Amino acid sequence: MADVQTPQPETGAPPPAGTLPTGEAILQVKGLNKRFGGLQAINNINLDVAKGSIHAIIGPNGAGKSTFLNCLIGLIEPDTGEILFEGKSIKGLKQHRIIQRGIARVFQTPQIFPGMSLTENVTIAALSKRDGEFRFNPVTPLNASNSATEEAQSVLAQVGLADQRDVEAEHLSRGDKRRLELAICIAAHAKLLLLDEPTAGMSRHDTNRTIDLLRLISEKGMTKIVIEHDMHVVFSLAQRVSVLAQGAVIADGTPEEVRGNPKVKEAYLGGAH
Amino acid sequence: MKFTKRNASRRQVLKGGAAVAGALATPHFFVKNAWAQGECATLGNFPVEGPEVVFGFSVPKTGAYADEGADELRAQELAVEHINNGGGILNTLQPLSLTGQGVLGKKVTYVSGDDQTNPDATRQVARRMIERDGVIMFNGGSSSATAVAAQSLAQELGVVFMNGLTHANETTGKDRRRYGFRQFFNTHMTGLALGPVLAENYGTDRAAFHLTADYNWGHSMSGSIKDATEGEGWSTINRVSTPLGATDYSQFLTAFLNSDADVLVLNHYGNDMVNSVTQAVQFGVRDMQKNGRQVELVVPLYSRLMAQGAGDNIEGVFGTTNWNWSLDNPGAKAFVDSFTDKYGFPPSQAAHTCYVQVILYADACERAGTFYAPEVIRALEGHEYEGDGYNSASLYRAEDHQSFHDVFLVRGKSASERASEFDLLQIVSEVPRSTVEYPVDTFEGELGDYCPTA
Amino acid sequence: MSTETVSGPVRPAAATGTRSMGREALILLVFSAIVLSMPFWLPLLGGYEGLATKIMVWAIFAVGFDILLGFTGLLSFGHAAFFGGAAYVTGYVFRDHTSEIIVAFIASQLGVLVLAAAIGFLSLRRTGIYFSILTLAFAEMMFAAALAIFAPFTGGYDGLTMRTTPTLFGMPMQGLYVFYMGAIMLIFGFAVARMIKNSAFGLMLRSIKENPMRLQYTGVNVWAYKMAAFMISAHFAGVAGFLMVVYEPYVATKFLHWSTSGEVVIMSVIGGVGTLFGPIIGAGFLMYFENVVQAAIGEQWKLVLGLVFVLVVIFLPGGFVQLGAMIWRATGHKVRERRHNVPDMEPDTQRERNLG
Amino acid sequence: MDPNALFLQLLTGLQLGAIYALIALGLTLIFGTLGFVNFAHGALYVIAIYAAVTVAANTNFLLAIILVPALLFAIGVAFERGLIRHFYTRPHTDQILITFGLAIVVEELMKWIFGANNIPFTLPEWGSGLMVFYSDWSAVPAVPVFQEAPSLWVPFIEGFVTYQFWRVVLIAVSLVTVAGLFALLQFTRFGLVVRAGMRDPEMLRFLGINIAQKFAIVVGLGAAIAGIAGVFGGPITQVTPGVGMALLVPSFLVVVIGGMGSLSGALIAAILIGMALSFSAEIANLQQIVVYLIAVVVLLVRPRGLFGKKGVFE
Repeated sequence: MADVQTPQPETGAPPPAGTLPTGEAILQVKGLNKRFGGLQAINNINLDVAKGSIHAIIGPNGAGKSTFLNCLIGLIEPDTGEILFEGKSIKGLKQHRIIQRGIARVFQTPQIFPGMSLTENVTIAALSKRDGEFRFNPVTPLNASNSATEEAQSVLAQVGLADQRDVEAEHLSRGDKRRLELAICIAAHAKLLLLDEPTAGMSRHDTNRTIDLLRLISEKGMTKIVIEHDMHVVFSLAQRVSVLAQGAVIADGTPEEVRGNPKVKEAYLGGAH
Repeated sequence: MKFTKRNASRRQVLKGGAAVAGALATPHFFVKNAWAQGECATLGNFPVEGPEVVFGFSVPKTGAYADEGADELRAQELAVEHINNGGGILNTLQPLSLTGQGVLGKKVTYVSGDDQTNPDATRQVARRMIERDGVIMFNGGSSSATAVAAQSLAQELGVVFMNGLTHANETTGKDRRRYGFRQFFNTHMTGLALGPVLAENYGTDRAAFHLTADYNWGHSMSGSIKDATEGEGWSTINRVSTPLGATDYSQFLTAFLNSDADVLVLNHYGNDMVNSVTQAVQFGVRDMQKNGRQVELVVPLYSRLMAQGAGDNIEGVFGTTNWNWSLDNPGAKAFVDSFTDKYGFPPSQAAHTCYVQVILYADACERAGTFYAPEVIRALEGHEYEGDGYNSASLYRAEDHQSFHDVFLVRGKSASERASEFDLLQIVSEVPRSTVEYPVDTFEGELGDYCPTA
Repeated sequence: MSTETVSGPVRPAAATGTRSMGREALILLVFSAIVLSMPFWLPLLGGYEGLATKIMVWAIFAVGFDILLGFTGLLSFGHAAFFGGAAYVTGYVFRDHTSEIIVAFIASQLGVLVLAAAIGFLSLRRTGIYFSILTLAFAEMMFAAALAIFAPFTGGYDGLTMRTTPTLFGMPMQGLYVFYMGAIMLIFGFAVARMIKNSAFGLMLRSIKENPMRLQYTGVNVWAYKMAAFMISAHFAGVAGFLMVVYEPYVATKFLHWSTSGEVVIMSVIGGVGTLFGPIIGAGFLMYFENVVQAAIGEQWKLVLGLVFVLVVIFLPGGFVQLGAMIWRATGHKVRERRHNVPDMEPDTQRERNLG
Repeated sequence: MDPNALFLQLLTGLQLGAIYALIALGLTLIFGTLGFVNFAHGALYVIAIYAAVTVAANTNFLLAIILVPALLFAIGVAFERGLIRHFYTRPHTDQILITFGLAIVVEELMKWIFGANNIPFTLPEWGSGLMVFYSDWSAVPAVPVFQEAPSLWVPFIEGFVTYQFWRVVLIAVSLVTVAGLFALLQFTRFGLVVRAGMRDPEMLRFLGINIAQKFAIVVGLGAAIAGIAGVFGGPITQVTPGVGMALLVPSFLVVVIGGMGSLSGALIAAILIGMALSFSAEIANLQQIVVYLIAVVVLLVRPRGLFGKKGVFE
């Protein structure tokens, strides 16, 4: 898990929403295709995601957003095309190997370890970073002075869950579960975060809090790809938006550019029959 | 350090504070008798202290043979009653040293356990009875697999095992043990008894097809019938193994139908036999003609309990049995009457075997004048006796611990022939002991030492 | 900062791994004292030597099974394969080669290693109920093969009987010696299991039970951890199978039967899955019930056992350990809330897709 | 292999499969709709055969055909309302354990009441005897056993063969039951909801369709099929307490081979298993492991069974 890239300075704020990010691409997708039977789920997608940016992917239902995300994370193997992460191909790698390279994923329903304390939840991620995909060490006890546990405490403090660190995760509110999930991703030292409708089903209040949180962790230089329906979220967060329809990218640019694109309107209206 | 708990009941131990204190002082519960008298350094639960001696009855209480096990236990209880108070075959057995007042002045009590017709459970339950309850001997069982397991444990621990129902040759053949005795007959004897009768009734050029329960008894039975019938000129087309406890035999019966065989031999016992014979009849096997002859069924080993399950399907089917309650001799009458008085129905052959075995053991102790196992074993070896339910004398052969006595050739009665719901088997002929007695070297085997060899 | 109030139970800091060595040592000491003194107190309850040894055998089996079911959340219905497999290897060594138990131990564990690697590799390709069924199918196949194809080697339904007294460096191992050997193995196994529970490795296993998908998405090779847990628990089963044959020089085909696997499941559930103590108590209870209480109840003992089992599953999902906690709480003590005893099957990939 | 032998073995395979199919259908129906693993399904069969033999012995067989499935339906509904529904929110392992425990209790209870030995199940007059399959009637001997038996013309065989009539009845009953079940699910609103529930229970709940009300009926239906199996299969599998467990394990494997929750999968897997048993009868070594061998191979090659949906119960 060589850290080839120089990490961005922690204080370096991400470019504000609505400004096209510049700089090198952390993720490059080239000519990606995936067919399910007669359905062309992914149709020749080319996409670069700039390091440190927040990149939203929108599109009508069935546009292939989730399939695209699943291709990136190794759950679905694309038919053709190439996926480069930090310049190296991750296509065809085992899922956990891809993730070990520094990609993390946040689910619609926060995926945490419900029966464990918050500290344990985050320690697991810290251990995955420290020990790699597998390490057989049943001897050393995992006590508080352990490096992974210390890391976990510090990450919990960053996301504002420090005072609940001994609570069992299943007792958290939904918003806090999302925080915890992000804490897990931070502790795993993810460089690229894939978010699948992170505010789906949330109240406006929780949504805003989640946006704040995402902004906060962006300051750590973490790149994000967000699939989102909620345009409020897209416009508050994303610097760049790609629109998917029928498996292909039909528009790409700043949120403002995309909003004015007639093809996008057509895609949404056409898809809403 | 003496094993004080052996003669006290568990309840007494639990109650008695002194015993508790004693038990806490040393784990003497686990210490084997270090100074048993005589030739053996350690020996089971000898000597017996206190006014009582404990027998152990390990019978199937659950599983497919639970009903048979229940009948065995009834007979064992009756045997204990007769040893303590007289009655039953104590009035007919000759020679007899028992007085009807217990054994060697001690009252007989008993414990029982569930062997589940499973060799592992048998050893478990036997260990409990030997180690905790301090039994001097144990008896029972309804399968050759459990019999073999129990016998080898008996040899290890130095406690005599009087076999219950076990019919495989191995029990007194290759798996014979010094500490095991068998009153029940075996498959070889069945073959000797059945072969000539089959030839006489069905001809000498038949082709047989065997379905065989896939365990030691089934293979032993199949082998014995094959030898006996081929000796009469028959041929054996195929011998197909069926899983123990199978419920549907149609695929095996189809194989028989598709073969050239004209006699179907069902080497099954218990529920297996009831299933296979019923299904064979349903398949029309008995209405069938093959090679121009009537197709026949043979069930080598019969029991009344199975006959009840098979109902009319066994009408006219030949087989053998170790004993039947309808026998007319003083020993059989004495046993059947007291059993029927107590329980309201006649005993099965398994019950008879267990009953006789318990009493023969007790009598051997009385004759030996001790519970010391090697002496008791010597008293049983070569012992000849009568009045145990057969019309003529029986013998415990010293060399393999097999008992020889008359065996019975039976056929299933039709509904109209039955006098009662228990009157299912008609004795076709009484095969004398001399016919079924075979040379001791027919089967190889080692009895082992008179001292336990674990 | 979070504004919601949290009403959930708070785990003591100890739960996160600050458990002191001193506390751990105390637990082990008390446990050892109870186990080693069994010959003194078991007879007071109507037990006997063989029963004490058998409890050791099954407790070892159950502790190992808890690492798989209780920690990792994998329900194997085929652990009889390892128990019986090791028993057969031990039996062969005793019958045909040497009575030296060290040799038999090494041979049996090598056998389990190969067997567990093969069955684990194939079964762990699947999850959830399919994993359970695959393990069951493999074990039952071995059982059926032992009865049929391999009957000349296994003795078929009769099992393997031998006239050997196992020896340790020439010293016969019988009676109390076997018990103490088993007791030491159990204490060692228990200590190992506790150690695993408190280690980083153990945390990974427990997180598989909680949410394998999240673990996968944290960059962890879930399969490798599952395989490790499977192998470890298989070796515990193998040690138990080996000990069983040292205790009684006899191998029953039933050791391979699904009811043997079922028995260890029943023990774990009755005792309390995931607690290590629970399955040991369960093993003791089941052995005591099958051997002592059975005689008192008579023919209906299996019915009573079945009812006890059903009642425990309905009313005491945490087994006897939960019962103990309830009593403890009722008497005014503070007890940490325990989550459900048996883990759920893993979330399905369908759900994952819906989420995605 | 000569055509008559082949025909008989096919018939046997079909008939062996028929009984597995009936039990597996109930299992997979309950599983597919409720996601509930019912290890007590064999116990329902045991209740059915004892009920059938009791009714048939005291009244007549036709009454048993009506009463027993009805009784089992009632038991199934009571079982769902009284117990199963409290376990929907519990883990699958708990469901397996509770039903496994219940199976033991039922088996032991039946043993207590009826004894461990077989109870003879006498076939009704109309169902006993043989059935004749012929290609050439003139080959059939002129004896009443054959002449008066039900008969069917079959091509390809030589002369004639006979088979137990009752087993042919069992095959027919299985086919009718399967057809009935498929029709019920295909052409009724109840079936529509159940099928939708089997496809995507989450979605149905989401749409606010209260499938819970249907659950009791589904369990009742599964139990009633076990009841039908008991009435017609009882005379063949015999009436013993242990038969439930003996049938459950292969039936469960049938469900898994066919694919959890797939009705047609269960049917095809049952026939596959039946044929495998039939054709391996004389190969003792293979016979006893063939079911497990098929299960292992299928699950390794097609992990979700022959017709399994992705992700069911993993």
